[in-house]
Amino acid sequence: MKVSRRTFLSIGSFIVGGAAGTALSPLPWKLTDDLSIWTQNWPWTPMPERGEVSYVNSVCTLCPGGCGISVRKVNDRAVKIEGMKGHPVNDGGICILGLSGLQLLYGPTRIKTPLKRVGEKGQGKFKKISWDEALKEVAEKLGTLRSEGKSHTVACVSGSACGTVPQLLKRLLTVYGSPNFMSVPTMQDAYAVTLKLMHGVDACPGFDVENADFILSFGSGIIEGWGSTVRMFKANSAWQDKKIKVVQIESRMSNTAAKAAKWIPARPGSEGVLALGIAYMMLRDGLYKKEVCDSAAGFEDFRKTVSENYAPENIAAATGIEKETIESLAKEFAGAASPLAICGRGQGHTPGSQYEFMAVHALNALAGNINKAGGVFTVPDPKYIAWAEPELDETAQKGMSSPRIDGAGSETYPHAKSLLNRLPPAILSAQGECPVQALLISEANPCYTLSDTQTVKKAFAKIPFVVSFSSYMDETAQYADIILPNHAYLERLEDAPAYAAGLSKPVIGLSKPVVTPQFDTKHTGDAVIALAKALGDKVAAAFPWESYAACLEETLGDKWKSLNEKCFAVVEESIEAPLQFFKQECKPVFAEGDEKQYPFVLMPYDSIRLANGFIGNTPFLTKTVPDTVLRKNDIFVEINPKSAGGDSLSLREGSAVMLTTPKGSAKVRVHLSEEIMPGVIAIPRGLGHTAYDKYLAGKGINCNELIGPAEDSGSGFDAVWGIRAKLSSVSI
Amino acid sequence: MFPFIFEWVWDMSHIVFMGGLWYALSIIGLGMTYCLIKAIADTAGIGIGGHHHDDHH
Amino acid sequence: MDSALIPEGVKRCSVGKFLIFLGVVGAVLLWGVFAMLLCWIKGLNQTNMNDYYGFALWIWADLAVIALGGGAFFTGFLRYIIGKDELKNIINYAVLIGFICYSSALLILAIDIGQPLRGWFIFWHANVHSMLTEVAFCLSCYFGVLTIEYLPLILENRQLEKVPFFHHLSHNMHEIMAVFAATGAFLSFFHQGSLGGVSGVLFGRPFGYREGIFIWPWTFFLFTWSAAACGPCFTILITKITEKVTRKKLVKDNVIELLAKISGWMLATYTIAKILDTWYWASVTAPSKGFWVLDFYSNNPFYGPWILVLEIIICGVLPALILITESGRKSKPALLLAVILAAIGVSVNRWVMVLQVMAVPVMPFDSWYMYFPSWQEIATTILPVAYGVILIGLSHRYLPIFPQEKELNPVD
Amino acid sequence: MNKQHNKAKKFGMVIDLDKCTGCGACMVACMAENNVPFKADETNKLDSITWLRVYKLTNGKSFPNADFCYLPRPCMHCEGSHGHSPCVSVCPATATDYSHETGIVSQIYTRCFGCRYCMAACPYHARYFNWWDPVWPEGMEKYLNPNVSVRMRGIVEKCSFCYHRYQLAMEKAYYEGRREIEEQEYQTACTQACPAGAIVFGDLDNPEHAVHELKKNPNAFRLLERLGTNPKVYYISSREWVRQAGDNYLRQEGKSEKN
Repeated sequence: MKVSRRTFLSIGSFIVGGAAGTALSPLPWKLTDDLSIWTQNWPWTPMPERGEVSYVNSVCTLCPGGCGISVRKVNDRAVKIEGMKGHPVNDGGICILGLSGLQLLYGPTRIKTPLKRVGEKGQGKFKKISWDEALKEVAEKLGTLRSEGKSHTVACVSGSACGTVPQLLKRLLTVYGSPNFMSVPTMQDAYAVTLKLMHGVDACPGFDVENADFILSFGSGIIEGWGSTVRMFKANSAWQDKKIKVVQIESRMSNTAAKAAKWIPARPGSEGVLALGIAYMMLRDGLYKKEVCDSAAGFEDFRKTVSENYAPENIAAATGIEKETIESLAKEFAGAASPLAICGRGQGHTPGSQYEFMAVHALNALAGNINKAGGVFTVPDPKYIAWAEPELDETAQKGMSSPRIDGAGSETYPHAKSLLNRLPPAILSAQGECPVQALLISEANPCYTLSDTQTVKKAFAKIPFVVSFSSYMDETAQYADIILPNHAYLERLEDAPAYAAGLSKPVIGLSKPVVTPQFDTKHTGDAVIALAKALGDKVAAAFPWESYAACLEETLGDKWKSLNEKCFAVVEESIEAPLQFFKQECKPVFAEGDEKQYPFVLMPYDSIRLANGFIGNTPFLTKTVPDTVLRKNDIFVEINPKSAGGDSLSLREGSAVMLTTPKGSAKVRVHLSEEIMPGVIAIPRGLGHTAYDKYLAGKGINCNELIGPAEDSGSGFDAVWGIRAKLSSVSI
Repeated sequence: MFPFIFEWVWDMSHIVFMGGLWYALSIIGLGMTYCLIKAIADTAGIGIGGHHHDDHH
Repeated sequence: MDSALIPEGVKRCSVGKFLIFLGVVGAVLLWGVFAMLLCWIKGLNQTNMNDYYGFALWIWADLAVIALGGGAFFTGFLRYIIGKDELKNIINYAVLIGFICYSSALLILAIDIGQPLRGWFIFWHANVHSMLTEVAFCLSCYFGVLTIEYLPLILENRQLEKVPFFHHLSHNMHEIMAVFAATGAFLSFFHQGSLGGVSGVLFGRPFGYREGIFIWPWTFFLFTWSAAACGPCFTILITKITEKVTRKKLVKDNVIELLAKISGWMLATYTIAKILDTWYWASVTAPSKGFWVLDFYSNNPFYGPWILVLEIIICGVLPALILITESGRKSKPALLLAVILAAIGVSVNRWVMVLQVMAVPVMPFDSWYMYFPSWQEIATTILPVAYGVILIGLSHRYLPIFPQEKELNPVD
Repeated sequence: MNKQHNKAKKFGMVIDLDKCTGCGACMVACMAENNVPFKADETNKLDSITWLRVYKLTNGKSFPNADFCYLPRPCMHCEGSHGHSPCVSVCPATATDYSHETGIVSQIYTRCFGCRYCMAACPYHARYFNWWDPVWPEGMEKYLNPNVSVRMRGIVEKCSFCYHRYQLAMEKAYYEGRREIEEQEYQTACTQACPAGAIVFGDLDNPEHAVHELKKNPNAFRLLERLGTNPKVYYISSREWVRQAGDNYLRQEGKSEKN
């Protein structure tokens, strides 16, 4: 082809001109601009809707601390949880878990409708059913058992024993004919037994931390979530301002120990011994309140026992603490105007040994600090639940007279009201038919929180009929046959007695719905009433209320109005608490396992950034977990470098290692830390979930899988604080 | 880049920097325009620079 | 088959052989393109960069190729401004290498930014105080200049040249090439410098920070200088490699030696300046911020004093000594060693000024973090290399890149 | 009224490390307030967006003399000299700016094109890149705060001292016919949430604000003062080793320069 000069020129100018024209036209500029605007409004990047802002006050029930919250809403969406100003427990402050509560409310682990199991137990396979079907099925099952005379084989596990919903569950069991109402024990229960034994009262402990001027903490995680988190944080800040001394006794340097004026690393498990060692000094040097103690019942016996057994030289080996330290501690404690000794390990979610609790409480008693400003208070039950005694039919009476499955209240365990830790062994050791034919579970996750979870799960698998009221698909809900999902905590109206707030006066809170229920859920109170009605006769008659809301309003009576307005009420009630010293009948709890075979002591530790109870960690909380605790799905255990070099291991930071206890073994990684006593391995509590969502499941291991229960000889509670362990190399 | 964009400030930094930029751009632009126009003219046989080529490369 | 396109009087390999070559390198190129698309579509999570390594392999590659591509501006500067006429025999190739380096740099930048579709904000919403703005402006403008310098070469293709318009255009552009080259040199001095300024101005990063004059930290000048010194070395290196591959002598020794001599003196003076800078930084700048120089070279698994020795002594002093001595330049192995070392040296310098700056902990309670690129980062970094090889292959085959080729390789 | 019309403010923080418990409530309050996204695995702290990060400092001694201290690190909103903060001057697209009116270093998300030069410039690692698309599990996007825009992939974000709260407070004040806002009207989410009351926020130049006095505490220090970043976040610690850990010192400087 021949291109003439003219043709070429015209084509050339056409191309050049066209290009120039296009470039100069608005088109490319407009397109470029549009593209960049598009990147600012990608359809897959959510754009939160604007709207009217409002605040709803309520009470947080994620833990029993009883903090007031103020939830910011935009239209009908809850967008932020903040602390409620002026609330007696938290006055505007809020903890990390409370802040992230909206991730639970709107989270993927919510159970959206009633469910019926279709797979194997524990497999987590369910199908949706209607509320009518679900309630009918449960009522029928309960009706059948009752008609077969097996009403006493129905048990109930509730997260707490306080409040109207647990009491409705208990009432249901009573009129139905079963004594087996159980609650999840915490240090509150150990304290309650202590107060009963040493003062003869039914009471919760109160700690006047705001007015104390010397704090001696036996492993209590003051800023780890012990008691009511925010209140303790505020107290800790006030102590810093007032230069009030905190002494922390603990084998691992927790946050509390780091903030304390003095950290005394004592051998784990020797806290009770140390407390009595201090008592020895106080008694020897006459540093106790004679006017209070000398006249107290049992004081001479107590003095004798302590004087004979707890001289510092006798306990130095057990505690690993020198005589001088104990001496100066005793002097400082006794010399303070309002010294306060506290115990309950970490967050206090496990009861602990009676021996230790009573030893520590004895220090407060010796200091004459019971029911005094800056001391320990015996806080009476607010007693606002005063329903008419239900009428029991013959079946119910028969059922109620049969012994409890867990043995609580029996001759062996006279002090405990319930002993959840004894339930799994009772089920597994029974011959023939399972002693629990049906189990109701509300606000509790025993398949995760109880020691030796493998055994617990085995026991749960044997129970023929498990009903869960959980709002979230937790480990225990996975073992349920029927799930009757409760409204999530921000969707429901419920009383929230702040029994763990530790104030000197009882406080009742009212948790109010912040948003309307997001899913097809039902208030457990309403579900219980519906079940009772379906069971008919005397059972139904014991529940005369139309709805849970009506029940609550009637129950609260004259308190209803002010509670509804303020969300809290302080009950002006106190209780006389005469002092009596105990005879030495409790024994320390030792770590299970042979010392030779297992050279280390494994000890779980609590972190404020890891929720470890019924509520699983939220994504935000997990995000704050340091990489020295969790990396990918690997859990890190803390160990002193001195212990890491021994044997043939020579561990380095991050080394993978097999951690073995008498209960099992798991692959972990090590975090070398100078903040822990040699010979002790610390493992975080709150990881290793198998249920929930991808933001929590499969991360790390559950320490309860490696630790077995240790029944306390005094109370019968599981008082385990650790277990012996060994490390061995692992092939990767 | 242009005085009508809101970041623009009439200060020394902008004058020096953008001055340099527009100076360089102008030279490049004008140079290319010259080459193109001259090439068109040369092709059409008009001849601008006067002298004829073939003495190069 | 394509003999009509091949310049007259030179010999080229068979089409089949050439196609095999294109196919092999093209496969690597496609791998890079795939990685590039991954980065664009899925985002920069495809890389191993993180919040501690906001700048990583790509920024190093950018800085390195621009330094290595510095042969174009400096050879142009010597040829057109200083008037070293012999260099006309290598300038074409220097321009081509520069063109490849700069287009690669722009491509890598387009992958490196998190929102490529908004990349033009750097021009539109320019912050004139940012070194990166200066880089972007000068880089794009200079890339324009390189295109202008490369264009006449394309137009000199045997077939294209037959089109009168192209012939005239090419001729006219040659006529005023000195103007373009001067503009290019001006732009290059600035963007090479501002690339040095990128880490030099970071007063929050004591490892990178340098004092300076007016708004320019010393690294500004050191970068320009080192690019001028090592860029031509890279041009020589690529020329030597091309000669090896084509098994032909393409440029006369006197041309290479001239360029090597100038580079040698540039490298020598640069190395002295670099030593002075390092000494001042180690004894005055860093201590004033609380750092003892060895803090930057200890407590980590990789960066030790060896890297300083490698960069300054082995890849600075040594090649400079070789190149400034006549016997060094004349010895082929020594020359080759020197240009290789110089190219490595400038690359190590750019690595240190990007990656080590990121690695050094500044907060006393922070730690060293090491970084290893993901395969996507490596593939996208190799992509321009493959592209460059292809472009060199095509250009060498179809364009009269080496004016002395015919003379040195007479066809029977 | 002796207050000048719209007097320039210099917002800053004083964080009492003696009170800080390291609980992380500030981190979560910040994430909840500012729509910070989360991934299934956030254990790689090098790509985990935490505008406010709580660091754990250790004294380096061995058991039982070991000690540690937490240090929350928001954006320091460096003033540098005359607003020449390390990050602002390097941003090529003017996507981050130092406000001389409030002393706040802002980040314009729709302007940033993700070159990450600012991250390289910041010695505090206060800047975070969106390596991933922000994704919330289905239904969870309901809690997103409309006052803070959700950031798209490929851009840098950081602590803004909850600037939207300042805007809301100013709007409210104007609406009520006031020119100025009270100290309590504008508080960051972390300050408000801190259960230990360790964070105090306010106008560093305003004698009526608590921070004005607190920053003069003899135990007050700032991070990396020697770099000349001139940060607006002060820390207080009664422990000498903690104050020492706030900056870099040459060995021969001993421990005497700061105490």
